[in-house]
Amino acid sequence: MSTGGGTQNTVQKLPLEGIRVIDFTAVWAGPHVTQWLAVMGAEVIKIESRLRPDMIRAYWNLQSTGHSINSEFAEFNYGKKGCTLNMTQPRAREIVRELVGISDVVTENFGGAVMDRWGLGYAELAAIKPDIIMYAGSGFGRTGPYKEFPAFAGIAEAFAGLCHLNGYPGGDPRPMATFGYADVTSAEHGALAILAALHHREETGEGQYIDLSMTEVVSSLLFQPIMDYTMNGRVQGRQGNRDSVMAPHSCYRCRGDDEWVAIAVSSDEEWRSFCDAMGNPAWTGDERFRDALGRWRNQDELDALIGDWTRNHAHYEVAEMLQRVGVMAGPSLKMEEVIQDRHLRERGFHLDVDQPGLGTWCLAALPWRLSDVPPGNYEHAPELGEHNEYVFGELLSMSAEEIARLEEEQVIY
Amino acid sequence: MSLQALSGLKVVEWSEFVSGPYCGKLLADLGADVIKVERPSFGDRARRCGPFPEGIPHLEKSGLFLYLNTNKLGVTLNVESASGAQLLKELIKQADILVQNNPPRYLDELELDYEHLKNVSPRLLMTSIAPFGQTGPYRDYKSCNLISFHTSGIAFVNPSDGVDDTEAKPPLQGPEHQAGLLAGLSAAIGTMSAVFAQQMTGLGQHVDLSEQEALASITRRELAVYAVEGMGWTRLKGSQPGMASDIYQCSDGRVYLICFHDRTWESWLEVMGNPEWAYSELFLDIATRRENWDAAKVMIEEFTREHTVDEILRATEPRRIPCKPVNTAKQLVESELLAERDFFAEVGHKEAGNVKFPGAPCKLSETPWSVQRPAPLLGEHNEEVYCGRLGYTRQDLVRLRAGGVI
Amino acid sequence: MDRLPLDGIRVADFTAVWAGSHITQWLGVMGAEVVKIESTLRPDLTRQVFRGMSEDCPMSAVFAVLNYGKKGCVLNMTHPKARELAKELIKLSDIVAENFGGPVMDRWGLGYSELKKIKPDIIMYAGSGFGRTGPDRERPAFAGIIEAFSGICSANAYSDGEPLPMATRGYSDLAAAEHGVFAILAALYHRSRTGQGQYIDLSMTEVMATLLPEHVMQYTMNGTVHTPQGNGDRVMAPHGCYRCRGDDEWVAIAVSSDEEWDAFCSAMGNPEWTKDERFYTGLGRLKNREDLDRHVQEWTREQDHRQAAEMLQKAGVIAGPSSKVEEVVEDAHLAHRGFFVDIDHPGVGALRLAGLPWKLNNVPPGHYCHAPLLGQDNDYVFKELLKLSDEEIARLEEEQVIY
Amino acid sequence: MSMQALSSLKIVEWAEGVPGPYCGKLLADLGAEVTKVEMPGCGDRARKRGPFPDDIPHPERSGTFLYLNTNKLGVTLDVRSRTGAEVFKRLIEGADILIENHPPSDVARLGFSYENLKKVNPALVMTSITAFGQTGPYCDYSTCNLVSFHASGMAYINPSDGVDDIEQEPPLMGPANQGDLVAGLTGALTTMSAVFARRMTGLGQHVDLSQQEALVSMTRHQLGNYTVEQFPWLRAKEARRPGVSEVYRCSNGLVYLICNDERMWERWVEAMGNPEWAMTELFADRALRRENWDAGKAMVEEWTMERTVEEVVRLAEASRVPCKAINTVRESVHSELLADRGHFVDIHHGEAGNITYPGAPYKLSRTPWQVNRPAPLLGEHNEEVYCGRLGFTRQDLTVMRAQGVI
Repeated sequence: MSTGGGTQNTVQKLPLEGIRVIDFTAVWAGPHVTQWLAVMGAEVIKIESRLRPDMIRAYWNLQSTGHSINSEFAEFNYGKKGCTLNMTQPRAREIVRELVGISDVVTENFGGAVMDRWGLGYAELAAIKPDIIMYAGSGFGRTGPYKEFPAFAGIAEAFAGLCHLNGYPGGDPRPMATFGYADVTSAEHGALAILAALHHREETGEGQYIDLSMTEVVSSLLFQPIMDYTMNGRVQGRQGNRDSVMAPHSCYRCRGDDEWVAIAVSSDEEWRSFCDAMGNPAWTGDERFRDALGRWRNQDELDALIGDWTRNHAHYEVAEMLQRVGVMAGPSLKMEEVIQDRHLRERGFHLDVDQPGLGTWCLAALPWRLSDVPPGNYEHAPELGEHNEYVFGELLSMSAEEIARLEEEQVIY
Repeated sequence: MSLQALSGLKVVEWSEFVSGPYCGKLLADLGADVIKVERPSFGDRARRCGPFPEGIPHLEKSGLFLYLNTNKLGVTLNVESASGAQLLKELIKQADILVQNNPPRYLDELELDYEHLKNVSPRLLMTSIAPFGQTGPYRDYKSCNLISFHTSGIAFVNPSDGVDDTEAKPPLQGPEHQAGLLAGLSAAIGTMSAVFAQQMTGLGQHVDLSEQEALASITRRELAVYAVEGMGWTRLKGSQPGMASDIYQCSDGRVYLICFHDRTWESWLEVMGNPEWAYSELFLDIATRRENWDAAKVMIEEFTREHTVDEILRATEPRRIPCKPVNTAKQLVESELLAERDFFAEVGHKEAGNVKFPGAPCKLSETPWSVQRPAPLLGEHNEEVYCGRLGYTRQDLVRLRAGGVI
Repeated sequence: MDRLPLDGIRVADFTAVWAGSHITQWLGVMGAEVVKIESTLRPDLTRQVFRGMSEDCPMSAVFAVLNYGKKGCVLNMTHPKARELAKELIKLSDIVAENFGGPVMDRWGLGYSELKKIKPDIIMYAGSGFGRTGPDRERPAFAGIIEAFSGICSANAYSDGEPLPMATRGYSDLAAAEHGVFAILAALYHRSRTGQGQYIDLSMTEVMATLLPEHVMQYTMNGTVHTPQGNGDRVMAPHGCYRCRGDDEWVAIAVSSDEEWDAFCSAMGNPEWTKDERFYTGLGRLKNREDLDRHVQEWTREQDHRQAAEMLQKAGVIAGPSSKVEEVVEDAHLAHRGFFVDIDHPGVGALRLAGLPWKLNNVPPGHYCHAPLLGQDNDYVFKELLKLSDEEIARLEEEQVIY
Repeated sequence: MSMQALSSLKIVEWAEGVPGPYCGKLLADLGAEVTKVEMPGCGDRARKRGPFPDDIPHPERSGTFLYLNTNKLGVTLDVRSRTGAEVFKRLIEGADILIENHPPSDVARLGFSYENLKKVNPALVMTSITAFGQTGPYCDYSTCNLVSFHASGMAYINPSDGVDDIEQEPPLMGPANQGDLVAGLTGALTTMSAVFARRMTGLGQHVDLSQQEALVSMTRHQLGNYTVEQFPWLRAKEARRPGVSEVYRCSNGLVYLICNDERMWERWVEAMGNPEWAMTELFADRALRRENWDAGKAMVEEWTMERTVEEVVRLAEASRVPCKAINTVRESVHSELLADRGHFVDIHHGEAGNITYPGAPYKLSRTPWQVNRPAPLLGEHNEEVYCGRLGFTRQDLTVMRAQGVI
């Protein structure tokens, strides 16, 4: 791999080198947690089974390639190792216990108390490895009436009140931008909790159990409308691209095909610069727009007039013109523009990686730069069971025969 | 709350630190409705100056600020923003008086000088306090207590009994904030006289008060003597004819004693037990005493050093010889004299708790000086003033705050 | 407009010396008709402070500068008939002012309760050292005594902390006077709306206490007493009065921020010592202010105090020359603003005296006539106001009532 | 107060608004000692941002500030002044982590670049959270939630099921500062990685976090679809890749319901009473369902429209089909579900009183998330930090306050 070639960099170590993670997570929320740990240098061993592959492997057009990899799986699982174990088999659970004995973290995000049913609950694991850190991610938490309930991001977002706030003024509540907004945000919260637990273990040698609820993650991200409600009993509505204070503050149509630019003006000074940048058309002299309150009260007219101006320019052009005079602005980027954006490119956010089955493609790195460590571990995402040899042979030092037998018995399967 | 002398007089105070706020306080203490306009977040500079309880700085606990701003309503306003200037004008429209002590140039830049503001409200009475006034070559000079004292000449005659070594002892500024306080006081008088002019004509006024002049006016005696007798004041002790009002060292402190005129001089000689030296030609009458006062002073101090302050007081008071101890603030606050007059006021303040501070400098029999409310918290009355008086909504307030306007 | 704010207000003025005379002087200049009542037996003390100005004008400069804008008449108040005339005059007045050493007015039967009977809406001003109530109500007092008692002398000191008498003798007199004027104006304003008069009891001691808030509150809040600062400051450094080239010439300089410090250094031509890192931060400058002041003075010694001040102000540094009395009188800025007034005195000619420190933009400059000679306006007062015939007046003069 | 996961970490937070403070809060909630440095006077600009109780703006009552700054110590410091800069470096000397979110050029101009600060404290982890990161052509551009959302592509794919009219419905910003919060969250995560890196080398790091990238990272799923499968993410509804997770209209509101794998689909069809349309070829397997989902959705909605939200949710959940009402925060705050988890916490604050806040997003069994102190008043801990830890005297505090340093 090119810029992302973390693991080739032998001079320095990655922050989590030496930490091993046994990873039962699937779909988005879980794998994104362990992906963070992997990129930071932890050895993440993703456990799947042919009987129970990560459902996003199997998602669309699996058949198109001989590989069990698609873009989504790759995006959420790079940097990890993969092995297969058929957990319905008692022996498989034995093997997992052995793995746990030489690991630091165990992660899962099943729809229910699956780990307990397998006899792999925190109590059992702590008995094997007292300082183990166990992460359990779920939609509603591992306690309470819904602890056994499957959930997806959209459900948590709807329940916590995010969908209600997302949408156009006067329109319906809408599902949040990316499928799995709650997934990715929970994933980062989860990774943070794990790092905190690891830090505590460094200090005290104590492990612990982490119980993350997606619904609560979303709720904590909605503190502002929540506190407006708990303080004032007010239920905020959908603001679209508008702000409760700033005006102009919206997304304006530009010249190109479905091209838009976002502009926000937060002070009288910025307003003056903005008018200058537009060449002070007569309407900017309008009394109603002279002060901040006036602009806010008359933003419908204001937005229309600004739209007339932006319509004659490219979105990048407007953004750069305004940023140069200190006005907050940015083009509303399409996916392809994000990939090509010269700024992101120059910062090396996109990494070109070889992914068997996908060829060389450009993945989205994790959004961090540390000044003095390698960029991170961006090894390609594992095929189903790609690292069985390493896991069972090297880590658990099983003989080739034993491994072969277990494969036959569909334990390693 | 009985009707006060200035009840109903509406004042906007767009001032900070000492001079403007003291002017506003004098009006507010007698019942004027004073709205103090402060910079959002930072507020009046005086808030940053001590004294603070236990010496721990706190925006709402500055003794200086608490004293200078009792009885006022407090709002925050950034006059540099378009929205802020608008609000200030709306406040001024509803007011009789604007008291401001901003630098003249700053006002011009904001186009909030008298010429502009009188178009907002033709009957506006605007009092402007500046270190050197609104006109003249020093108009835009900066100043502070030190500079005002020295440029007004008052420092040069301080201390009034001169110094023994003019090289080691430079001209001396007056104690903290005297300049600002006197400027504020003179401004309050200028303002009130303008109020009468306003009553006659219904027209506005611009009161232009210079701190330098407020102090120079205090040295009118020295200025006049110079004007008449061409007598240049030198600072060397004894170079001035004695006025025989002096500070004397006692065994346990100091007293201020005046025993100059024949009557008091004789009673004082009694107190000293009619010492011989006092009967020499040198001290026979006022004229000769004035000539030789330095000698007399030395002899008197020899006597006072032998006695305690109390002894001197007990001896002088029955004889009606003007004499008092040289007090510190401590002794002043604890003095029975002021207690009897029930001079110190006490007011509970949300943040600073009970604060004791100087009360009325003079008592008006029908319309008493009184404390209606403690100094405002920063922006405490935004809602009362902007919503209650100017008709904005609370949501507007939230926006104005977020925009840094209030 | 051509009228002064207090046109039509008449003041019967029994005040004398600094504290009293200065009050009625403000009122006079603002247009009130002030009738100062003295007696040949009891002239205002200040008439004779130092020698008189000339044969035709036997008054002192001090009297001249404290009493301009007034009329003067004589009445020998020891005489019952004189008190009758005083009452007549008060009936025609709006304000009565006094600052005797004790309850003299009561003894004369001219206490507030009496006056209220003959003029219900009268405003009576009584100025005293310790107030007209309380233990010391009868005690005579002079400015110095008040300043000592009120704590301002203790605050007025060089770094050695020796308490000193305040700058000008009568500092508290004039400060108290201004408070008195303000109180009178407030009372007038109240009367203009309610027809109510009142009694104003001013204590010079209390005036001075109100002018020492920082010191008083330092004590009431923390029970400790501020140390005097001399020319220094609790926060700013440099902050002092520095020796200059000429004869006893000094310049005052105050630096309140890093920016001003940099400006100050470059104004001095950035001498080596300014690079000393003890002087780099505001806190550092304050903690090392002795050394700092020494260095600053090394520089100011070579400078002319006026030029130095002007140069620094141009550079944005707070500074001013420490002006001698004669320099104040010559000061270009004060001259430009017309602070001084030239008043013609009989037999002396124009005198350049300190005016009052404020300007009103659309009223006349103020009523500045020379201070009255003893009894100079007897005719006006007794003939025009009290409508006495020439004979009566002659008789009363003979009986030493008008005397 | 039990030991917490990050109890040993000392953090200086020189940040305002949302991203930096949220980063600091996440660490403080787990026990890190965070000393928040605010500008004297105005403090964190979030203090100006609502919600305020009763909509009366007050710097100590901003819901935004209160939530983002619980568990922190608060000091004031003008790092632009020289004294302030010295004091700031003293704070840095004793810290493990510095969190800042100022434009790179400002930070450099003030002399606080990582290169300089690591000389003060080589073990320092400095986390810079800025609009577009420390490098690249846009590194000094400014941003806000709106601009970040759009510049990251998040807005372009919002809402995820596309819009009916791309001219009338522009790309859409996410609600309630999501763009800022994600940056803060990502910042906390990367800060912790730097802390682990330090374990090995004993040396600090500069963490360079770009808000734009933090958000782009959220769209990795769509980025993958585009880069690998060249799936064009257009905004028109029909152009969006249909998912079988959808919003359905009921008789009295909306529900969000997901039945995208075989078992769920079967259970759901059963719950709907096995309607015939569901048995047809069109919906035989997931691929076909996706092809024909517009039709499918219409049929499902016909069914849900005849029922209330409560009914639909009950029926769906009874057959373990993920489904919830589309709530407002009112319902979530009062929900038995979150109450049962003890998610919401009541925090008492000296100025703002008792308010209900969202609590822990996760539970750590041994080192709980907890509230140790409410958000600090402006400068509340000046004395504790400057005198208690850096050894300044109270007199120094008074001077520094008057100089505007603290």
